[in-house]
Amino acid sequence: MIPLLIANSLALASLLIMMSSGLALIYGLRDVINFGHGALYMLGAYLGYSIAHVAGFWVALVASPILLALVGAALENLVLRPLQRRSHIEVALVTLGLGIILGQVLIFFYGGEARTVDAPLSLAGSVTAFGLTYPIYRLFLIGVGLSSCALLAIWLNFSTSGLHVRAVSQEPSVARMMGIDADRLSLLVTSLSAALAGVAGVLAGPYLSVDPGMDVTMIVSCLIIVVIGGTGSIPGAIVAALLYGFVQVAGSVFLPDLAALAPYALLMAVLLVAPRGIGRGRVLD
Amino acid sequence: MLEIDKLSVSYGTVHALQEVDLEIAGEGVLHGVIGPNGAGKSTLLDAVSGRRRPTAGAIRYRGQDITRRSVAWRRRRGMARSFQRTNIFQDLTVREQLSLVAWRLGDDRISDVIEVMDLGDYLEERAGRIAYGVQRRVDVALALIGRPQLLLLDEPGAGLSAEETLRLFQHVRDLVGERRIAAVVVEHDVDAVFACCGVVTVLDLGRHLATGVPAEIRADQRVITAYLGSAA
Amino acid sequence: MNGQAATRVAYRRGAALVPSARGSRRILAGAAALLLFTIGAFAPQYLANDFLLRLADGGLLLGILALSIAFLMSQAGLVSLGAASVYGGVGYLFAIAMSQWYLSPLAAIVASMVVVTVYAAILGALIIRTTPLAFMMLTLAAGEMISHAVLLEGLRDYTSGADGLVVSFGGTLFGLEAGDFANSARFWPIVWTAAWAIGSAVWAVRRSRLGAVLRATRQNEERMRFSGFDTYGPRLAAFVLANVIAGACGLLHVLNSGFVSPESLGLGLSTNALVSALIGGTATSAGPLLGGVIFAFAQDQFGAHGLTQLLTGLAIVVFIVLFPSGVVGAWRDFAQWIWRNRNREAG
Amino acid sequence: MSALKMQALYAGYGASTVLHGVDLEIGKGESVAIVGRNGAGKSTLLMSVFRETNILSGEIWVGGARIDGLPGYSAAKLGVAIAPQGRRILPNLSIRENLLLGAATRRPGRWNLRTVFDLFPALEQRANSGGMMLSGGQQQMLAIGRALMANPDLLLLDEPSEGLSPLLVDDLVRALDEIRRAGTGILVVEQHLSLVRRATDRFVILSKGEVVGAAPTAEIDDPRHQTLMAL
Amino acid sequence: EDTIKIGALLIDAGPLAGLKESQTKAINLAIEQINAAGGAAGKKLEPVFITYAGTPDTAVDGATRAVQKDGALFLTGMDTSAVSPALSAKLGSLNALMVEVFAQADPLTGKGCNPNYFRANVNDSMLMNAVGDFLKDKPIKSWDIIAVDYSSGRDAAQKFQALVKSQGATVGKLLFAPSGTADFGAKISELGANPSEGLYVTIFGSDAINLAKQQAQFGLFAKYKMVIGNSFVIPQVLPAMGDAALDVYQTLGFVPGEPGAQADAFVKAYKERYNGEQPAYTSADQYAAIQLMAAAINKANSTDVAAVRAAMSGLTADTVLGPAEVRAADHQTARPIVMNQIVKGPDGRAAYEIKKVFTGSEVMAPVDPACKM
Ligand SMILES: Nc1ncnc2c1ncn2[C@@H]1O[C@H](COP(=O)(O)OP(=O)(O)OP(=O)(O)O)[C@@H](O)[C@H]1O
Ligand SMILES: Nc1ncnc2c1ncn2[C@@H]1O[C@H](COP(=O)(O)OP(=O)(O)OP(=O)(O)O)[C@@H](O)[C@H]1O
Ligand SMILES: [Mg+2]
Ligand SMILES: [Mg+2]
Repeated sequence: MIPLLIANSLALASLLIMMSSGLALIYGLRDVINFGHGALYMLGAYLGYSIAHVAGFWVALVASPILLALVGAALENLVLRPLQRRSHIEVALVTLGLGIILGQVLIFFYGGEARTVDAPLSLAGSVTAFGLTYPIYRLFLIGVGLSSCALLAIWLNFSTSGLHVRAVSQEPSVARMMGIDADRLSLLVTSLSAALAGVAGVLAGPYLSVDPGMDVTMIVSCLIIVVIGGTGSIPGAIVAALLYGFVQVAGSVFLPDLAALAPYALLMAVLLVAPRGIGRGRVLD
Repeated sequence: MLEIDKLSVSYGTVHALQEVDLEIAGEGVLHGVIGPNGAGKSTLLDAVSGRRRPTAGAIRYRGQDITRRSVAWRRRRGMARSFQRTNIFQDLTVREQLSLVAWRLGDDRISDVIEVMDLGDYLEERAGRIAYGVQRRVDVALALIGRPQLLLLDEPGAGLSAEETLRLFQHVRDLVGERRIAAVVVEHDVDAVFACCGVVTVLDLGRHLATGVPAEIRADQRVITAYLGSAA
Repeated sequence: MNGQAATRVAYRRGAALVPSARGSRRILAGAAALLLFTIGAFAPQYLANDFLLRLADGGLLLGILALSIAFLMSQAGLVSLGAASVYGGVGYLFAIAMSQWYLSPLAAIVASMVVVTVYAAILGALIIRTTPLAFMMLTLAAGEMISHAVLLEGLRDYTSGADGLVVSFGGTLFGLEAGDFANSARFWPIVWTAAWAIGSAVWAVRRSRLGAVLRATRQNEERMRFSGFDTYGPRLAAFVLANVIAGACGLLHVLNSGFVSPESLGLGLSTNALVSALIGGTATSAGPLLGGVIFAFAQDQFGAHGLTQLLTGLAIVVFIVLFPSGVVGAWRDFAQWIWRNRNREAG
Repeated sequence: MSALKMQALYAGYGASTVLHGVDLEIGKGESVAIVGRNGAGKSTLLMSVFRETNILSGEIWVGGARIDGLPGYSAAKLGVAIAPQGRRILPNLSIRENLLLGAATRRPGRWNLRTVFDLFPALEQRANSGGMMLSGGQQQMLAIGRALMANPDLLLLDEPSEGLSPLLVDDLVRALDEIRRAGTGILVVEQHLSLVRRATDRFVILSKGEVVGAAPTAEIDDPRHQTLMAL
Repeated sequence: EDTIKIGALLIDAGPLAGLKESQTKAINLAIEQINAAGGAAGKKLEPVFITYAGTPDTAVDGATRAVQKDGALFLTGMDTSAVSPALSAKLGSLNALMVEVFAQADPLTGKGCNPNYFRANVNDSMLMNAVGDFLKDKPIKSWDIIAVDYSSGRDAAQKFQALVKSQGATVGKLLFAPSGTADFGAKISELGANPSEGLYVTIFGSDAINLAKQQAQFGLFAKYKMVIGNSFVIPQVLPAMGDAALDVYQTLGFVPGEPGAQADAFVKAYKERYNGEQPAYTSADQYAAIQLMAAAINKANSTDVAAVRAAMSGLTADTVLGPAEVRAADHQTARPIVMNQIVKGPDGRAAYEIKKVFTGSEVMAPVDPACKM
């Protein structure tokens, strides 16, 4: 039971990690909570659905993130950059509005029915190890989720461009004075963040349903995770996503009546002890 | 006025202050604190003013142990400080912030402070939009409001010219003398310190190195090698 | 010596932080406000039909909720996402107080407001010290916990779970029957008066010392403490006040609609109120109230086009991009611009 | 060719103009001080090079390139580095990372982590801790070290002696000497004339956004100049 | 007024938003066909579409607009068990009638019944009775239950428990999942560890898809002899579930293929009009509701609210659902209901196979004595 529990929470966490580290990236760089991030995920999932239908899952897994990266570039150039001098809550609400619009456009094109993407044959079925049977697709999901976040963390912490991203996220004007093209990095990061949402969207296809409500559920979870993790901190977001996955999965087993409250209880508990979250995020205000 | 007893402060593994003893009498003498960068001067002021909780040791203010008192409590009882890193209200005008603080402390004469800190020209400007040196003066001005009993100034001369620093020191010296209050001033402008302070304490590596009258300190070989260099 | 005299002015009731109007202008403004209030309280009942009045009622209710959010935002720099949980929660409390504790309607109102105040004080005491973002998320969490709690199986006898509660009372309240509150024409003067009363209260607090202290604390909490201020109490008071406003608004709502459901506790309503506040502008009392009315009318119009969500999304984007300081702020800027140009021509 | 040239520069913030037609030229390897009262516009002048201000008219040239129309990071790419007023340390980067940030333009030269640590040994001890966990003076060292890491052709220092102990000011003077000898230009804003006396060739007096005087450093104690400075 | 306005409330936010389109289609088709056949009482019907956010307040706002601004006589469309009580309570003062097609909660035509409120769709107890009738002769002796942790899920679980106990079977595990559960892995492991003979599932919407897909990867349903869904495998989610839903039994108000000439014609017309799309049971209910309105107006031969209300109480009519009767005492419509099983259809995709059709009177509970009109 316990190993299954852990595996299940890892599977859920993998998806959440990709989403919330993307959210944390934009927050770090632009100081804006992208309330439209859930809608990007939904777009990624629907694009993934369409592409998988025509060209198969693997193509979708590559193409959808690329398309999403372009959407991210548009978001950066048309919204975040022109509005960078505005108050952050205002920009956040603009992304909320854009998210609503995107969601409605998707419903217009795809209709309201839920869609599904089948796992490719190579990942269908389950494996048995140590007397436990576990679906291969979930293992794949865990693998992709954990490795993508590891790559992200390595990039941010150990590469020069990662250092520059962190610098821009703290003090864009100082970074500029040091010769860093902050706008270009923002573009890179917003695209990357959107692309991650695209990957998560495609990966969600065979695991969850692709339906019009998927954006809202996702964004609320991600917000909680990002804040628990220490806003703007990628390692924090990763740990928080794992914690969140575990609390939600374990909560539904051990305290089913209160499981819905578990994430909020977790949020309260963490923030009351460490108001800045668990990670060493950017310094707010 | 202020007794500091075996005061230690650490930031994690960094021991910024180690068992420092210091006594500051309220007899109208300006007390200078100098020492190399990182010696623990600001930490000393932080501990005394309640910004940072000491790891060990006690602080007595007017005979009372205040180690656990809140910052606001200390300020209302006459302990005021300025900051090395400018710490003012960026979006209020200079007048607004001075009068806000004056209201809280029941001081109805902010004009003295304005005159001393030469802020008359900037009263209606938002503090975030004035030159750095003027912001520094606002920071000191905020500490001077409310007839404080114990003034703790952390590099009040930073951002000012040598003459302005000297003038500020002279003013504080006069103030301290007239009102028979106490003041501790941390400063790297040693000319001003030696010219105006009655007593000078030197900290080095978190420890108390020497306390004495300026002439003694200026001639102390340890102080010269650790701190003064060519300024001796 | 002129400078001396000017700077010696003591710090009077925070007035130094806001431009003060001259005496005669103030009296004029007061008279105009009184006139506007009186006309507004009675004219619509004769001019507008039931449908429009209903919308206006709902809009002002949303506006009052928005005002509660805007007050905290502009004075303390804190965004609350839990306003709706108090708004809806008060409705539940009111209903439960009458049905389970057998209180009279008036006593039920008092009891539910007391509970809300205590709740806000306890919650505020816990969360007011955190960072702004943490505060926002904690209010979200507290709000969501309340709206989930309403659905808990153990409380279903009190709350009816997801189905919501029909709330009605027998007898009279302030001389009015339940049906009077439900009647949009008769409810209008009530909500109009409430909006004015709450709006004026917020306006007064903004101009008071409390307001000045809150704004300064928002800018530099540490320096406030080092200037002898208690920074905790005033912010806690502001949080409680904001919640009391939301609670009062929730009471008006439940009296008017006769119904509470989990949706009236939810994040959706809080976001609507937040958007209303930003549409109107958070810096004034009139802004959020107007924002609420605009939002309500817009939603109705959008609904008739069959595209509520899409148009709401568009409207949020357009309004916020075009009006950085809200509709009222934009109007003010415009008026000032005209004024300046006129003066320039004259002078 | 000069390291930095400003011609009839008008610049300010928002609606207000701070610099009113500043002309300034700094040769290669020259060390120049800008002096003047608080609010004269000294920092504004330095920040204009990075377009952190609103440039209304006039020209700014770095080396042979005109940069007043280019994005803010271009100056750094052309070899200008700055230790700004107020230090502007990045709090969540370690000290080492703050220094590496200075090397973002990847220009080769004498300054690297090793040599900066040699100049300011206090930084090396704390290399892996956060930038905000330093005393005021240590932060100042970090800001100067970060600018040096760029191996600039022109070094802009805004009140570098602020918060530094007299001993460290001695070290800084020595380092500036060395830098100048290696052909790097220096433009330093200072209120404390002791550093100006020891480390610059000439000075320019700025008052209310205008250049009101200039002379070789040797003449700095001339009462004429002292009056202008107090203006 | 030369047309009869029908206010159609549609939800365009949240999880139900996706159903807006099919609801619109059904309404348009019904009104077109009825108008083509002459309308009602000599007048044409005209829809007034109002979208709202799915909350009671916005629903009442929308209804008020439809009635007072646009002059609608009838209200219908999408609403939930939380929205309908608020609407129902408002009908009197609006002086309008409402024909429910969505909310299934019993009290709406039970203790909370209202003279102006009618329901064309089935209610929870009808669905449950149909299941009970179907299970009478089935040899399943023990059941596990998984339900959404929501009033409706709790109620259904409780009623099912009572039902199987009355039939002599036992209940093993009883699990509740919060609505919005993304990962059912834990529940699936828990059920799969020691399954009973049968499984009863009351999980809705996207949660239902998640459960179906995830259980397939774990092979959970295969461990049961019988899986019965309650609002679990509805047509809106079946394509997404696909093979993961195979063999599940599911009661529905209507499925294409249901016997009856009107039903056949309806499915045919719907497919023709909308690119071969099959109508869901919600579309059929919606269509039937409009048929009932037209029939009542014809019977009253007037658009006076009181007259139409009187005509609709006790109305009998033939609808696309089959024969229907609006019970006068509580305004619940007696109409057929179908038990299906999910099988592989001729095109290889999962599809419904009708197992049994119940008539309305077979499954309808007696009038709730608490209902006072
Ligand atoms: N961010 C800003 N917004 C608006 N005005 C500003 C801003 N920063 C500076 N100013 C104004 O520009 C003028 C020059 O300021 P600047 O900082 O350049 O002076 P400075 O000579 O560097 O003074 P200091 O010696 O105090 O550093 C001042 O009058 C100041 O009010
Ligand atoms: N927040 C902090 N976290 C960790 N270490 C700190 C922190 N603040 C200061 N220190 C360390 O404590 C020591 C004393 O610092 P302090 O600020 O008291 O020095 P100082 O004497 O004021 O120096 P300066 O003249 O440079 O301002 C230094 O070594 C410094 O690096
Ligand atoms: Mg210091
Ligand atoms: Mg300056």
